This record gives sequence, structure tokens and C-alpha cells, in this order.
Amino acid sequence: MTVESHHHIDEYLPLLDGLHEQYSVHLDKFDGPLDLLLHLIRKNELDICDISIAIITRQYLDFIKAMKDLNLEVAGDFLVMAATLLQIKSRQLLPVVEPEDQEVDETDPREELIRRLQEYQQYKDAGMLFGARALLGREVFVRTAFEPALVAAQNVEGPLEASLFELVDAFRVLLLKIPVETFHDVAPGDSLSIADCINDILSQLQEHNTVQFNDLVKDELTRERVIVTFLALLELCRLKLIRIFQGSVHGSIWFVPAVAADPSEVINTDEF
Amino acid sequence: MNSELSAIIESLIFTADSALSTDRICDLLTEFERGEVKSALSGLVEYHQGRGGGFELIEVAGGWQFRTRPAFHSYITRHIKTRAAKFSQSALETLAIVAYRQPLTRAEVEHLRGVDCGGVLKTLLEKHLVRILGKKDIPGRPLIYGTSKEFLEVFGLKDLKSLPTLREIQALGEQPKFERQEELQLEPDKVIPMESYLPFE
Amino acid sequence: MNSELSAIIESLIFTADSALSTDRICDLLTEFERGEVKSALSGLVEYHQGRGGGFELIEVAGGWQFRTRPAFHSYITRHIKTRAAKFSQSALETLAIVAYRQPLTRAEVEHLRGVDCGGVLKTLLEKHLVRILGKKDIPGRPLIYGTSKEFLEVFGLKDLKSLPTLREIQALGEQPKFERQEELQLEPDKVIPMESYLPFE
Repeated sequence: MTVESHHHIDEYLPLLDGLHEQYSVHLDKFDGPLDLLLHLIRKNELDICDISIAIITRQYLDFIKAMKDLNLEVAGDFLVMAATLLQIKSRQLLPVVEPEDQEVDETDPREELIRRLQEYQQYKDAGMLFGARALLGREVFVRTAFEPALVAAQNVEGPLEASLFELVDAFRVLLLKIPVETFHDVAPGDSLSIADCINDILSQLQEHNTVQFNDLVKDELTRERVIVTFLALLELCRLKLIRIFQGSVHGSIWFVPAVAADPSEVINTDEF
Repeated sequence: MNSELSAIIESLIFTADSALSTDRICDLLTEFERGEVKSALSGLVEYHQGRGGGFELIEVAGGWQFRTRPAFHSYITRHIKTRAAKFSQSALETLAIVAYRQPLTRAEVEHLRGVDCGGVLKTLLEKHLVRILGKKDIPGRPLIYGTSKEFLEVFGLKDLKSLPTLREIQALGEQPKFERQEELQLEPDKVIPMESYLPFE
Repeated sequence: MNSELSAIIESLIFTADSALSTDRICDLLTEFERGEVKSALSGLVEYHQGRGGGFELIEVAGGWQFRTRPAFHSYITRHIKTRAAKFSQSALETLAIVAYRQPLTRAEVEHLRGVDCGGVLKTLLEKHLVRILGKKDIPGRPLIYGTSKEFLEVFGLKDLKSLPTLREIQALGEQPKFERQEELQLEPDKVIPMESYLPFE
């Protein structure tokens, strides 16, 4: 076995050769630290379930060192794995001090890593299988010509189709064209926002004609939720989108949409 | 008739975006004689006419093309007229603005898009993707728009809060430099045997 | 078999610009029974398989579509510009993870791959192979991803259930330990029963 032989940087030079000419560095064919580890395991003909951490760690570190020596930027993910390997290695080196103590360290420190490698191997193989299929546009083709008689027939009443990503992306592209100051961020941060709350209320009013204030806050009866909900209601009221009613003093507050939206009616009357 | 050649010619005509001339087919299939190609073509025409399927092989505009039989046009237009259409860019943009900035008025939509949006908004209203929430209490009392329940259905959203934010999409783009990578190049001449094409069956 | 109906169905599928589902065909052809439509469809599949032409009728992405036989791709690409169907290894890996583990978040993909996946996910979103399903109900409400209809179309899959199970993939990987690197050849005669196809254990 050559595994114990010295792993000089030269060994990696052919592998890395040419890489540094590229403006962005990708560690050759290694799609991340797990991929590199699998490569090392295979190269050393090790059993994935019984890898020698000592060998793998050294070669892994050599590899990273070679990258650095060549002034290649080493991705953070690779360094995290290096730390993990060293940690496992050091845990293996630690003598079991008190054997009569509970079997705390009974588990193999490599276990978690092995499980991840095995799982990763599955998806890597699955990806290869995907790539080996007859792909539309590569090995398999569909008809592209359209019949003149049918081109004339236009889609009139059919539904529309688009993906969420297209929607966000359209918005993103649009924003790039617009000066920044035009914008206020509707939903800043992850905490409760009035904008979210307004959307929530609007959604509910689509399904019910009347909504009670209590229903809006019953799932999360916190001071913050009540205040934000109340502010959202005031805002909606100011925009004249809802009408608020209260049955009696201290009675329950409920509200209805201010306009029963029948688009056809309204469109013709004013805007269009 | 060389049936392998016939099948190859069929696949060529099938995938061409306009009628394919005999000359062109011969140019593409240099390994076959012109005579073979011609007889394969007439064999194919006869075959498709005889089988009485939904389409046939027709010589049009100096080339060959598969066309549906005219008798079936009424069925086909049923599909064409009612199939799901892709959003136009302006419809998508307008819908995006309404979705992310609701409640808002037409003037606000137009301010963002920089063009008149009356027509697009009307279409979106008619498709029930956008709805009128009310009227704004400012001079002119303009209508206020928001998205509808159908909007959520079309995009498969549980509620408006499930709309991805711009920040989330932009965060995806902010990739570390090393992740940008080359596409895996396939050797162009690598011919994979038939069996390996369908690895899962 | 009603041959008029078969011809009508053929013409519908032939002119549709994407796979046509059985439901859609039944909706369009209200004058025929669902049972009739279904048996006509299976008759057509068999017929086109048997005739050995340039294209065949395939069930893909929950619908029916005529597609060229893979064996002829080298001829077809002589006159058709291939649509970018190049995938990097990381794109395929990420796609596999999304396909088998969906619905899942970016963080989950990254945990499995051990590397940042924002850029790859964005590319897959742009190629419409992956789609945003919504947001997960956990702190931070991260986006959740799944595969799209286009994914099934591009990879020629009838549905997600027709993916091989991870167990089957693992079994493949265990056979030749070191030679497996370049081309994963599957034994053509290995027939996996349909029932075992549930990929989401």
C-alpha cells in the first residue's frame, strides 16, 4: 500500500494545474468536502464504513495545503470539514481514562461522518443516473413546428400559468430599473409586521364576509399580535377597505369588506 | 424499403421547425443514397395515409411536414383555445407589483412600471387574479387593488405570507465565488447504447 | 378500439405544445367515455411502439407526448440546435436531493451536500427544474423547494414515483467499488417492479 508514503505537494500539481487560470476556483471535480472525501476513500481503496481517519485526514489537509500553496481560495465548507476530521481524529487518540465509567464514548466518533458520506454517495449516484437518462433536448426531441391552421386559433379563455420564481424574478428585475428611494420595504425583518398582518386580514376577508377581531388574534394572543392587528385594522379602515362594527360597548369587534368587489361593475364606471 | 432509414427520416421531419425539403434530407443523411431517401419518403407518405391516424405526411412548400388531418381541426382548436397560456411579461410584472405592494392604486402600479397599465390590470381582473379591495380616500377616489384567492391557487400558495420575498431570492444569488462552476461537458461523439438510455425501466 | 377516436386523440397530442394529460383529453372530448379514451390511449402507445417509427407516444410528466426515439438523436442534432441540456455534477446532485427529499429547504440541501447551494438552486430555479413550494413553518420561514413539471419532462419521467428508490441506487453503488466512476451502466434486464418505486421513504 502506498498510503503511508509521503504526500508531497507535487502529487497534486497535475490535478490543480490550470485551475488557477480560471477566475473562479472550483476544486476541479470536487463538489464540496464530502465529494473530496469520497474521492480519497476510493483512491485509498478504503471501506466507507471503516475509513482510516488518520490517512484520510492527512491527505485531506495535504490537499487543502496544496490549494493554499497555489494561492487558490479554499472554500469555507472545506475548512469546516477539515476541522471536523481533526476533531474526530483527536477523539480517537484520547485514551479511555476510566473504563468503569458509564459507556459514554461507546459510539464511534466516525459514525456521523460515515452516515453523511453514505447518504451523500446515494445522491451523487442518483445525480449520475439522472444525467445518464435520455434528456429532452439532448437525446430526445419533441415537435416544434406549429400548424398554420392552428396558429390563428388564439387562447382566449384559458387559465394563465407561471411559476412563483418567475413572479418574484419579474419584480426583482423591475426594481433594478427603479431608483431605490421609491421603495419602502413592506415586510422588513422576521418579526410581526403590519404589512403581513394586513395581508392576513385581506386573505381572511376573501373567504369570509365578516371577520371578528377575536378570531384574528386567537391563535397568538400576545400583546404584540393584538397591537399589530389593531394597527393593521386602523390602516385598512383609513384606506376605506373595511368597515368596522362593534355590537355593544366592550362587545366583540367585527368588520366587513367595504366594497363587495364586482370588477365588471366598477371597471366600466371609472378607471378604464 | 429500408425501415431504419424511414424511421430516421421520420424523426428528422418530426423535429424540423418547418417543412424539410428532399434536398435538405439528403444533405443531412450523407450515408444514404438519394434514391433510397426518395423511395423511403414515398413509402412513408403512403404508410401514413393508409393507417388513417390523426396526422399524415404532406409535401408542402417544397418540403415534407407532418400535419394533422383537416377533419380533426375542430377538436384541435378546442384544445388550443382553452389551454393554459404563459403570462406576458407585462402581465407578470403588473401581477408581481400588485402581489408585493398591495393594497395599491393603478397610479401606483403605473409609477413603478413607468407605462400605462389599464389594459393589463383589466385582463388580470377578468382572469380573477387581481381584485378590487376598495376606493382610496383621496381626490378622484381611485380603486385599490390586491391579489385574489385565485392568485394564490394559480401559484400554489397557502397564503400571502408564503410569497417569497425579494430578499430571499437575492440571497440565493449571493453565492461565494468558488461555487460558480463550469458546466459538465459531454463528449459530442459519445454514443451511448440504447439500453443505457432508460436506466430506470 | 374506436379508430376514429384514436385518430382524434393522436391529432390532439400531436399538436399540443406540452404533454397532454388523460384528464385534459377527456375534458376536451366530452362526446366520448373516459374508458374509451383510456383504452384508445393504450392502444396508441402499443401501436407506435410496435411500428418502429422515428417517434413514439410516451407518458411523461402526467401526460402524453410524441417524442423521438433516443437512438436517432445523432441524426436529429445534425439539423436541430440542442437546447441547453448540460448539467454540472453539482446541479445533478442538487436536483437528485430535491427530487428525493422534497419538500425541503436550502439549508437541508446544503447539509446533505456539505457545500453552499444557493447558486445551484438559483440556476435550477431559472431553468424551471426546481420550484418554490412555499415557506416552511419554522423560525425564519425559509423557502421550501420541490421539483417541477419541467423536471419530469426533461428527464422523461412519468411521475415522481417512477424514480428508482434510494435503496436501489445504493445497491447499484455497492457492486463495482472502484470502476464505477465514469459511466454508470445498468443491466438492461434488471426489471424493478412498479410497486417498489416509492422514492420517499
